[in-house]
Amino acid sequence: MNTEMLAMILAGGQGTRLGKLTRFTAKPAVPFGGRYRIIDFALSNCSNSGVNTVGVVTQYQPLELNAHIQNGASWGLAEKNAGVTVLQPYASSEGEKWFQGTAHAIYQNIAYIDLYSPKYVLILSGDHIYKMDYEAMLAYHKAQHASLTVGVLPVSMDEAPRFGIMNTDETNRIVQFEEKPKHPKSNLASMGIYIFNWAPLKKLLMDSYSTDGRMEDFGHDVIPAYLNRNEPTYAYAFHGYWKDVGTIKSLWQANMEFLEPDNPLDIDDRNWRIYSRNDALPPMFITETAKVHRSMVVDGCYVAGEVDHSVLSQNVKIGTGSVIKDSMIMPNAVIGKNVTIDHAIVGERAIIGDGGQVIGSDDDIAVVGFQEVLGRMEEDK
Amino acid sequence: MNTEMLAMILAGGQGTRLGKLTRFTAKPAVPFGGRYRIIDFALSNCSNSGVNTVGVVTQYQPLELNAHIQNGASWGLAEKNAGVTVLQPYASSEGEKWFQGTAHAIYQNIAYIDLYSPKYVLILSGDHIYKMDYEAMLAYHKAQHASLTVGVLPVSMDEAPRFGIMNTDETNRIVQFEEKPKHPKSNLASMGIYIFNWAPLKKLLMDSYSTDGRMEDFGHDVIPAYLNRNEPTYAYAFHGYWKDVGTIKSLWQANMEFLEPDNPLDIDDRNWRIYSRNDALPPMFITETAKVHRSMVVDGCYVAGEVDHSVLSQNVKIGTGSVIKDSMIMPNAVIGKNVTIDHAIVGERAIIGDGGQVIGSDDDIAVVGFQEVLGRMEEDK
Amino acid sequence: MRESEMCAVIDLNEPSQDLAPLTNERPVGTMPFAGRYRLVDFPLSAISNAGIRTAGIFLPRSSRSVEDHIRSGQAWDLDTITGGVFSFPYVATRDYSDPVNIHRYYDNYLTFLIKSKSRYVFITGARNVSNLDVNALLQFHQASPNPISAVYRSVPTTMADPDQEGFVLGEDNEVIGFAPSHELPERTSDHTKPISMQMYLTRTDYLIELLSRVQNSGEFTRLPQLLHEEIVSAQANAFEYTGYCATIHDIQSYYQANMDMLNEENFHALLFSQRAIFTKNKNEAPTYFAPEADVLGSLLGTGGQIEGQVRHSVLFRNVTVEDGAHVADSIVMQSSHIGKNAMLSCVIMDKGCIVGPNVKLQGTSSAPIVLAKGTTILDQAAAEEVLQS
Amino acid sequence: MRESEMCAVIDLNEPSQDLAPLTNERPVGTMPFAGRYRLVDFPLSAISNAGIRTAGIFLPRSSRSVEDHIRSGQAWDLDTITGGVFSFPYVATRDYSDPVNIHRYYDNYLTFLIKSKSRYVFITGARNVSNLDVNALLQFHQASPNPISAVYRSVPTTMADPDQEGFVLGEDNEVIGFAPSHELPERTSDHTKPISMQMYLTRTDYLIELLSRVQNSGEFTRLPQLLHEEIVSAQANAFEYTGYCATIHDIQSYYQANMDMLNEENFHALLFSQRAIFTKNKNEAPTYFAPEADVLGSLLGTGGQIEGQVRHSVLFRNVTVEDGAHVADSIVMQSSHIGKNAMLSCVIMDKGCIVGPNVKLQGTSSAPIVLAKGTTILDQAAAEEVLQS
Repeated sequence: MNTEMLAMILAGGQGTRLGKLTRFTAKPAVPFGGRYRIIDFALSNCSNSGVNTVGVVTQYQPLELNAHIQNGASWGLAEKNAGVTVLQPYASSEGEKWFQGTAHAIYQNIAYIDLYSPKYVLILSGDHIYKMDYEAMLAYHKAQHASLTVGVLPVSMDEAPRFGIMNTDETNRIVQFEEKPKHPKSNLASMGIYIFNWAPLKKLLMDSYSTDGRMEDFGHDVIPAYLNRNEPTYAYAFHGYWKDVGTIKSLWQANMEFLEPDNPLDIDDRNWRIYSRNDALPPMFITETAKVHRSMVVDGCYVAGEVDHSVLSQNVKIGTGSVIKDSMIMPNAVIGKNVTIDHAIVGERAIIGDGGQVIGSDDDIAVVGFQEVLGRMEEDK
Repeated sequence: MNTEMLAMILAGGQGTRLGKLTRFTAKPAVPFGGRYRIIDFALSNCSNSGVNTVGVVTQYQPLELNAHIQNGASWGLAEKNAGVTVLQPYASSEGEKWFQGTAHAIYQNIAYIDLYSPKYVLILSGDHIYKMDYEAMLAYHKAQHASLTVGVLPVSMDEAPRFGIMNTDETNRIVQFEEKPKHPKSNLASMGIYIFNWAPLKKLLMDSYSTDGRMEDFGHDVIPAYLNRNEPTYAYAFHGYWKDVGTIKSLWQANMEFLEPDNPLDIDDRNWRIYSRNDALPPMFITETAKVHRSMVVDGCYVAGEVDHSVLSQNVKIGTGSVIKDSMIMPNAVIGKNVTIDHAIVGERAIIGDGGQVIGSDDDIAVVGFQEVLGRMEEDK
Repeated sequence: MRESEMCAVIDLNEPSQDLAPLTNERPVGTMPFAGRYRLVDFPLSAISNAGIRTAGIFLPRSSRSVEDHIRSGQAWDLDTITGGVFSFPYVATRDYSDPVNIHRYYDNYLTFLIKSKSRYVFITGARNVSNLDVNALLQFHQASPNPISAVYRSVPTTMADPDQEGFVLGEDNEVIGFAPSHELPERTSDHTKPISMQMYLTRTDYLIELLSRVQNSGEFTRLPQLLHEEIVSAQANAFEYTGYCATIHDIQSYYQANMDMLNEENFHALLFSQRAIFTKNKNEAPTYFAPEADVLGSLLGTGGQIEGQVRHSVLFRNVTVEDGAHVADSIVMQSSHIGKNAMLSCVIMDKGCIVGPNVKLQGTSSAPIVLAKGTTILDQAAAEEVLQS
Repeated sequence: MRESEMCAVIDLNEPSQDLAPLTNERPVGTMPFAGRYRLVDFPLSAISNAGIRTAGIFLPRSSRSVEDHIRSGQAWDLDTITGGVFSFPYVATRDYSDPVNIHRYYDNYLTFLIKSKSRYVFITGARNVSNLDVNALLQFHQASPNPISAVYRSVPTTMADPDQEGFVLGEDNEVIGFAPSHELPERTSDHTKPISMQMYLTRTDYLIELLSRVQNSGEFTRLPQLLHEEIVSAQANAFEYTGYCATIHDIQSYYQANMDMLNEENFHALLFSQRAIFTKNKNEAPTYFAPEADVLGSLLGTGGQIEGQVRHSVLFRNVTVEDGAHVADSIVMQSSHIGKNAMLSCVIMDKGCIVGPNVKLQGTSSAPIVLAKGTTILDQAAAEEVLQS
């Protein structure tokens, strides 16, 4: 087997900042935009970029993520000598292997990567919403004769202190990396997307673990080492829509932005589709008592109430007299009658009983957790 | 989702008794009979018995096992709301989960099992060679109104002290379980195959882990507890060919038995096929200098030497002048010229250089490990 | 092995002339239905839900749409190594005075039945839209005395189409004859008549023997006719199906069945029961309801863009309803586009139709206007032209 | 998106009359080859190895064996969501004086090409058995001046079939004409002639335009003929294929190509190269060599039972050679059975043939005996009968 570039999606995070939404699932399996889960974006980008061998590294509550990914066929990634492999911790004759950081997770999966003898390894995060052509980034990587290319996003100088910032020379070569600099010298924020030449990265990791200098994290350990050793390390600027949805606030915001008709994510673009697993669901049913505006609705929804500026996911039920406003409702949630939901995220399989109220604000998004039950339903045939 | 009976295959063992053959792979992924891996028997039995939801529990070197199983389609087990899921250790908000024993492995995967709400759970081992109809065993379990049915094999009284022995009353109800009794009262050896009613088993496991009485192992903890509590526990006798291939000797023996024309395993029976993953390989090539007798040969083999009473697996090459006798050669092994192999198992991707000798005896089977290289090849176009 | 307990034959050669122009390029079996489905999804899902993994599809003349839809059969678990979809080419126009063709006709069925290695075979078409529990039918059959079972439903006399064929039932509820509905006696208990659903279940070896017998006789009788005769002569056990069912035989019945799905009870009975209806999957974005969207009492597929008013209609995927448009009591198939301020009432738009701004099309529920696939109507003059042709 | 860089058209309408009875129920494209394959596996694997995920298969008259073999296309990764196998029904016997049929003929190709959204299209048949690197052809095409490229191989003059068609090449290696091999000038440098492999590569939009032009002209020219004319008028770039290739056009060439695979060099070049040949998978047990088995210089499939002597032969899967039987220089297809002490030499047995004990069948390498599918010869008298018929 021989694959030019293999992708490793780091989907291991527990996503504690997403609180109740990730108590029983890994962050990349969190629903987004009515029809998707967060990891669909990275997987679809891989598929559309012709990267058809993908390892998904996870160690936290993998059941739903596994059931979602299956063999990768939903993203066109189930080919012979390629495909999606979910990589979990395992025991070897040297002992049990947990992942201690981004770079350590790659180190622990060297045997998997070597199965495909890739020339390049693309490192991705499983919790970003964006559309990006990794093939174009690889072409850039080759043109620069780089050993490492880092995907960067130009941000405003105001925001720059919140990010890892890459300072580059006039050829885009990275000369310095600063984690959350108080006085940033550049506005190029690391997206956590890397293309490495596999051979030198593998050597670096193996050397580091055979000595004391363990490289656990790409940002903290590996990039500084590359700069130190004067490895050709370049920045590749991405200019499209990109959102880290690692917090309740940013997840809510990204869903609200998704509702904008001119959202730069352009989900309808048939030349860069976002794929997802498809369930067998009936079409959406909008009853005689419904009102739906400025909203996204999908298969399996049953809407008898009012939905305004909100995202409804698959199989959501909204009872009569209820009002859903500026909210994101996750799959299989059931909202009773005369419920008010405003500035909220309602988790998968949650149940909001009749007359319930879930009201947040711009600064404090209300959250109902996975399978959480609030109040009770009236008897109803 | 609702599945009547779900199977859990315990494939976690490192198989240390198989030594060099399992250094880089889990025991159930060890090749058998030229075309198969050990776990193919349990998976094919499930498929043929109509058990189409299967969890494979593993924690040791899962890469090859994962690549072999993929989505289960090779065994007809890739249906909607069913299928094969490889279950590895993972972290939850309560901490990291390794499997400490057979019953503990089930306990750790309760969330997976509950996805399918099965009425019955079938527990299997991934390292036995046999053909068994689990549907018939389930029918027996129901007819007896059992809470637990244990698959047992009648062995000779001489052998009985080597096994876990079930003592039964005249209705086949198990009244006593003795682990390797010096003076056995019965010849019914446990095969490590159980059908449990899921609800009471789940309760027992959860109760045991919420107190101090942790149930780690089925034989050691769970069966005694069932007998103590007077749960209806029955023995179901199996009368066909059955072989535990947990040691080098027994693995070699099972392969030699596989060569017997009247082998009771009856691999050719088209009503109970043993499925496996199929690779794209050319037909076997038997050259002008070959001699092949009393042997099994498969796709991708190239035979220029003599093969007598041996099993050749996929893509094995045997050079001119070599003699392979009473041996099992695993996939992708390359045997040079003028090599002698006798009473041996040659591991996957091993290379035996020209003139090499690998000679064992009935009592001491010689083993060449996975990817092991002995000697070197002459230059050859 | 459960997989081979039953196999299924789906015969898509069903009368379609009264459904033109919707059936110009497709058989009845691939007509779009209820915003998401094709009619053949119902028999395919019924057999899938019953654990059947081997199906023979007897193709109609326009087979492209059938093959495009079913493909490997994966959506219905019909792509496993132990089963599969086997399609048989259209044969109806061959010359059946030629003994070779007669022989081949039966051989197609026999080959499939023998290869299926099944004990029972379920035979159905696609035009009777229903959600049948095939396992219940099997259990009924196994408990019944006669070698073949036939499915019917009880239709209130007032609702029965006079030409639809029904069963004359004997004392033990066995089929003793056929008659068009208007000739059948009403069952006094509930004022209904037993109408055939053209679905049958029998032992595979029984059907093999029947087909071989006819094949060797040299006579030529098509399978539907053969079964027709057989269920009377063998006094088939009559199995009553009690769920929602509609027979799609003309534009009016097709229109009505779609409108039926806007009734919640029918919708749940057919589409949201224990036995899910599976269909070919499509990756579409969610449907966007614009600020001025006003949708009531309707079914919608994904990928839509709704800016106007929609009332009591069925919209398939990727439909655009522009600002100010009104769509009422209509069926709008995939990728159709309705322009600004257009007014549609009782219209059936096939796939990829375009109605321009301000165009008015007003049908009636008994005679809906039908736009054939790809029709483009840019202004009212064009509309008049289309309506008159 | 790499997936849509290229699509492929495989046209299985190839001359088969000289291959009877092996082609009685199958086209050339599904003839079994080399103990494991069907001829169509070679073009399918070539496109799969080049990353092509969208293929149009133009079906021949007997399409059952093609559909049974290809199914969803999974074995060649042709079942992904971004691609697929699209099969087009047999159309050769339609009446092409009817403008509707002419229009449809081109529509089939055009629909496929437009839906493929590809930049390039590779067009091939199945009878030229080879292991072509389609990506190398694409690179060659992209670096060449003319809008279409055509593949040829150099055949030594002494080996060239006089009727096979070759290229007349211009100074820059462009195709300027066609001629049967015997009329072609020999290339003096290596005493070979450039023989056409009937494989082409062109831009998809170029082919779409060509087909639309012909469609609109109202004239009828089949695609192979059209390409034939086009590569001369467009002066196609000629791409030389240098690997193993055999053209299967009659029994003798079919027999010889199989025998060629017993030569290790050919075997490795065609079947064991970097570009693997994929085929439909079958679960078979290993082949058992009994104590008295005596096999030399042969290829064997799995599932076999070998008790007798096999020399220089090609055996497919599930073949039984009983004790004392001798099989030499023969091709024995799937599920055939050779009885005790039977003697076969230069015989081609199609699938499921049975040769009884002690039967002797002796062909020659230039005129092998061919047993049609399912032939049973229980004794020598029956053998004589078969040979004389």
